[in-house]
Amino acid sequence: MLAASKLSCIRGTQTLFNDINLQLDAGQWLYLQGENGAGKTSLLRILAGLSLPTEGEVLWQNAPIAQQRSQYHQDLLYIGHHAGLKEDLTLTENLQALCRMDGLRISDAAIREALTRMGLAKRQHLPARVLSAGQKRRGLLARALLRPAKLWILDEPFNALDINAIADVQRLLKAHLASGGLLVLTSHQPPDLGIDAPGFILNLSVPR
Amino acid sequence: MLAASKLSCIRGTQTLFNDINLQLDAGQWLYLQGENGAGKTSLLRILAGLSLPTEGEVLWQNAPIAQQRSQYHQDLLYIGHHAGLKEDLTLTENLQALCRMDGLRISDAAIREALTRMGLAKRQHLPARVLSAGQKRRGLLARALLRPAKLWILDEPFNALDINAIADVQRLLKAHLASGGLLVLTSHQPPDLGIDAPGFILNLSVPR
Amino acid sequence: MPVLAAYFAALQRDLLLVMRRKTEVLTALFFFVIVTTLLPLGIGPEPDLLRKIAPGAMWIAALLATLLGLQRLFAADHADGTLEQIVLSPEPLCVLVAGKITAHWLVCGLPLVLLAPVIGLQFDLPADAIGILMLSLLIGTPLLSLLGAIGAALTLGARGSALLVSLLVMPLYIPTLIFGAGAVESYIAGLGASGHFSLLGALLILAAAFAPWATTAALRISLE
Amino acid sequence: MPVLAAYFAALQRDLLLVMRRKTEVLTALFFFVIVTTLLPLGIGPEPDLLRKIAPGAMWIAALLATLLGLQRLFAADHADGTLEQIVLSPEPLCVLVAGKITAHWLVCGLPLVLLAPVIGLQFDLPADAIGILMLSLLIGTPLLSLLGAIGAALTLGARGSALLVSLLVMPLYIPTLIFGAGAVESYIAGLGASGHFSLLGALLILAAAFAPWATTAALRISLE
Amino acid sequence: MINWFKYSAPSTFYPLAGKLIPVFWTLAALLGAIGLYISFFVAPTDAQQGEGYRIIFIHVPASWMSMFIYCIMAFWSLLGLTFNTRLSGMMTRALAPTGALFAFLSLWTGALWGKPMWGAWWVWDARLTSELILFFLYIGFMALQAAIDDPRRADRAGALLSLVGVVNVPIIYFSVKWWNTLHQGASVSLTKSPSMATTMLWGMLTMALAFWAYTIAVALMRARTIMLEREGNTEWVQHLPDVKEAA
Ligand code: HEM
Ligand SMILES: Nc1ncnc2c1ncn2[C@@H]1O[C@H](COP(=O)(O)OP(=O)(O)OP(=O)(O)O)[C@@H](O)[C@H]1O
Ligand SMILES: Nc1ncnc2c1ncn2[C@@H]1O[C@H](COP(=O)(O)OP(=O)(O)OP(=O)(O)O)[C@@H](O)[C@H]1O
Ligand SMILES: [Mg+2]
Ligand SMILES: [Mg+2]
Repeated sequence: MLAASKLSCIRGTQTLFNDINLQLDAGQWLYLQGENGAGKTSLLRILAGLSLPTEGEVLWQNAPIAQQRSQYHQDLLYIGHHAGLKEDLTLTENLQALCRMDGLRISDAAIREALTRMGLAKRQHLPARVLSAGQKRRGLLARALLRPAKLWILDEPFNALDINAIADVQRLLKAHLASGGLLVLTSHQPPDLGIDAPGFILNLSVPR
Repeated sequence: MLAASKLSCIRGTQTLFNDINLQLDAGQWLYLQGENGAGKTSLLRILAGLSLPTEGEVLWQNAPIAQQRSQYHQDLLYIGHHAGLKEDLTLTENLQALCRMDGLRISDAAIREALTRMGLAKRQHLPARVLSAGQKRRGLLARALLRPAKLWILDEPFNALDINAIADVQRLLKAHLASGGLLVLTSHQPPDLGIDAPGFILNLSVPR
Repeated sequence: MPVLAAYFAALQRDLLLVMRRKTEVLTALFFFVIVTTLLPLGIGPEPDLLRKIAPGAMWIAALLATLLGLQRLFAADHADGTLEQIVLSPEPLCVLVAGKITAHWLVCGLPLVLLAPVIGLQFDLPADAIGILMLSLLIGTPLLSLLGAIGAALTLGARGSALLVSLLVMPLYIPTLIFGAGAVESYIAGLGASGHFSLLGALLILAAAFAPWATTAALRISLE
Repeated sequence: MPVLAAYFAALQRDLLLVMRRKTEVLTALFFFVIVTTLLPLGIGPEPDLLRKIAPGAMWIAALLATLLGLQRLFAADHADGTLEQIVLSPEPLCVLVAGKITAHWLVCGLPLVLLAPVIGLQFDLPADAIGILMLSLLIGTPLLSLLGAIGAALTLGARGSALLVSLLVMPLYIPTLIFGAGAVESYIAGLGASGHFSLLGALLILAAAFAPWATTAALRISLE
Repeated sequence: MINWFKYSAPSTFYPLAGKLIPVFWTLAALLGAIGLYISFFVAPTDAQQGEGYRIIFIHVPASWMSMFIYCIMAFWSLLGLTFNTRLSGMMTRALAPTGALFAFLSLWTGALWGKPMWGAWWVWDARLTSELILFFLYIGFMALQAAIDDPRRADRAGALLSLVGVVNVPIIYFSVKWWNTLHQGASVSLTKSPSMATTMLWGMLTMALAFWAYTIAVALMRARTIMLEREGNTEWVQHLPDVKEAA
């Protein structure tokens, strides 16, 4: 499904990584490891199509992603370092707007349920501005419950989350894998993705 | 040294906490625990004097902080959720500017050394914009090495850091306590502050 | 039509955002009012002089008011990371961009058109000239929004300084300004304004066809 | 003097930031140039008319150019969290704020003063009037920076839309505009400009004494 | 001696305001009726201006009020910033729309009057211009308050703005005056208007008093609403008879 061939990435004068080849199939995960500045975020953004690799290309279902943007974006859920919420809108409105721009029609009830599952039932009508760091992050992760997407690319999803929320998200990831989804993630807290889900660990090292 | 009497904080219609009394002396730490949205950040900002409590007051060496801002700020190092770096400046310039505005004269060599200790020797002349999330955070924490301050208030200092960096920061915290410093921090990864350093854990719970 | 749905989704989102800060609806308008108020204070209150420069000055004020709103058009979404999500939407980016541009015009352009008569009266313009002025603004302000969006998208990566946007966009605005203000002036001079209007209209059609597309390209470049 | 050191530290930091984006030094200037260039395009090329409105128009352009830079004055530092650190500095906030205001003037005000003669020549102003214009801008632009800073600080928490700053600050700018543009105009009219200058000077002294202080208060309020 | 701090606590102010509001409404209606009667039936038709001049009975009191209200707002703001009372912020906020309304009314009636008198809706006269700027100051104040969500911060920011504004109002007023007189002789001067007959003066005074009563009534009503909004969860609000009934 997701494949990458000969990816390399040069930033400034530094080669972050070179000649990375990947092949990820349904139900498999890829866990990126590496110190701060190793190039994990850079790789995830390349896989998501948000930035271009210096060399190599990313394939989705055997075709380069640049040639099938709409299809690829349909199948992709990317959650990055950013909070990614409009501070003036409530969580409900934020999610509503995102889904509608993705071409989905999601009922208010569905959104309410997703937020409830992320423990935000009481916060759904507050503007995102006043929420705590962790609540914002939870709100954003609620997208994963609303949008059917085969491939999840998550950049440090556990950041700012408390222990309960981390456990919730882990369950979510496992369920996604179990249902045949693909998962690419990075985190400094090693995730527990269940023993039976097959996957890979890719270790990036900091360029010296 | 640091004391708080009858602090309470109301946000919107919610009472985050009520009637909090604190007393922290030299060499002691206070670890704030609580779920996402419990009010940890709000409390830290009040202690730092960045926002006002709804009721109660914060005392530093037995005088309200509002009455001795300059003195209190001299003794205080606060590092919050924010990256807190100018993206266009290099780390060296960022730290230089911060120190000089704090009225300190710090030599370039001292800054270089602090950055080296945080593992950023090779990154000191890059604009902060291109650094990774963890590198930014490390750079900001280098302030702790440059500025003598009795009281450290740190909001999730381990966020975005890799394992090595977390260990480094822990060592830093221990040394600070050992030298008679005070420490208030919150984190979702329980810190190890050494067995002999006396301290308190304050548990905040989310308002329902 | 799913494409239309995406267009309206983007439009509605931006309008909702504006509504949340109720002042923003009014401020483009008041900026317009204030710039035109400064004019007599700067150059003196002689009615004849003012009447003469009013159409041009109002056009320039409209242009500046639009310009100020522009730099928020994408920069805000860029800063909080929502732009990434918009770019990753399966719907055509061009359509979403068009929705955002429409919202910008509804908030920053249309109110100016509606307020123009009041300002025109302050400068003692004759009623029919005011009509022409409104019409020229009605065709011209969408043009300003469309062209400005390209500049706003281009300067994103450069951490969109308001001034840089202005710098890029101003040259593009010049034809609009010349034909827009020219329409009113040549009407007042008794020469008729239809020539100017057809040129303005042609520009608008051209811009409506190409600007969203160019903006999309610029966005992709800025985001790398 | 430690206080002076803090003042220069803040000043130097902001200048360094501007130097990093070399365009920013130039853009206030270019905005000024472009607005004054649009003027003949908007209101027509008659030299007499243009000469008449030139001083006022240049003053308004200078005012708008300053205004555009203003909203970045604190908002940028607020967004990336560095403002918190500035507020937590042991040095008096007032002094740091004064340093930032000075930097704003050096970047957005001073270049306009230096460029004014060129634009003045374009509008065919006589040489001595240009001298008066420069002098009036030299006294007036720091005033604009000082007053503007209050507005910039007040709108911080309000997700500082550029337009809101303008709305708050414009009324405060009016006396400066009147005396500044008035100085040139009454000089040209043969009435002498010394009255205007002494008023401008008095305003400047007043503002220099109180504006940094009011700005500091506003900052503290905005950050709560 | 009256304990002012006691009355500035919302919990005491709320019921007090509740009692005062009907009083001021009645006063406003009575005075308004008398004022209108004087202006339409008692005051004689003007020799030069015909019946149109009667707009003065709205125009002048409205202009007065617009200026007064700004000063009162500044006064409350000063109180608020020095004593940190919650009430003053609410009062300032409650007064602003009324002030803006009167400024607008002054502009509107003036413009309506200007067309027959001067042949133009608007001239750039000093007094007109400074009234317009005053209107902008009001708008700026309200825009700022609306743009800040935290009510306490909005109050304090608004207080600072209105103080800065009130320092500037005289500066603005005199600069505008000077600007105008330097450029042209007073082609239109309001002070040259016919010397006022005593009845006219009475009419205007009565109308001004009516506007005062109206302002107070409306401001108290708004302040009460703001109070309920802000203090909805406090004990004294929960114990209000109206709130208890609703629950
Ligand atoms: C939009 C246009 C106008 C505005 C903004 C305006 C504004 C004002 C203001 C602010 C005042 C109060 C001044 C004071 O008491 O010191 C005032 C008073 C007055 N206005 Fe107007 N005015 C306008 C048009 C007119 C017109 C057209 C007339 C009639 C020719 C007029 C006649 C008067 C008179 C007679 C007074 C009372 C003068 C006095 O007591 O000193 N105004 N106006
Ligand atoms: N222009 C440049 N010149 C030199 N180095 C650069 C440049 N741009 C980026 N880099 C380096 O590239 C790396 C980017 O790392 P990236 O953000 O992908 O790291 P990461 O693995 O996600 O780290 P973290 O765990 O901290 O999030 C950093 O080491 C950064 O210093
Ligand atoms: N205006 C408001 N109305 C209602 N609730 C509010 C308002 N402002 C803030 N809150 C609530 O106050 C809390 C603020 O929490 P704070 O940021 O202090 O949390 P935290 O303990 O630091 O959480 P985290 O671990 O996620 O960083 C949140 O629960 C937020 O929803
Ligand atoms: Mg990263
Ligand atoms: Mg927090």
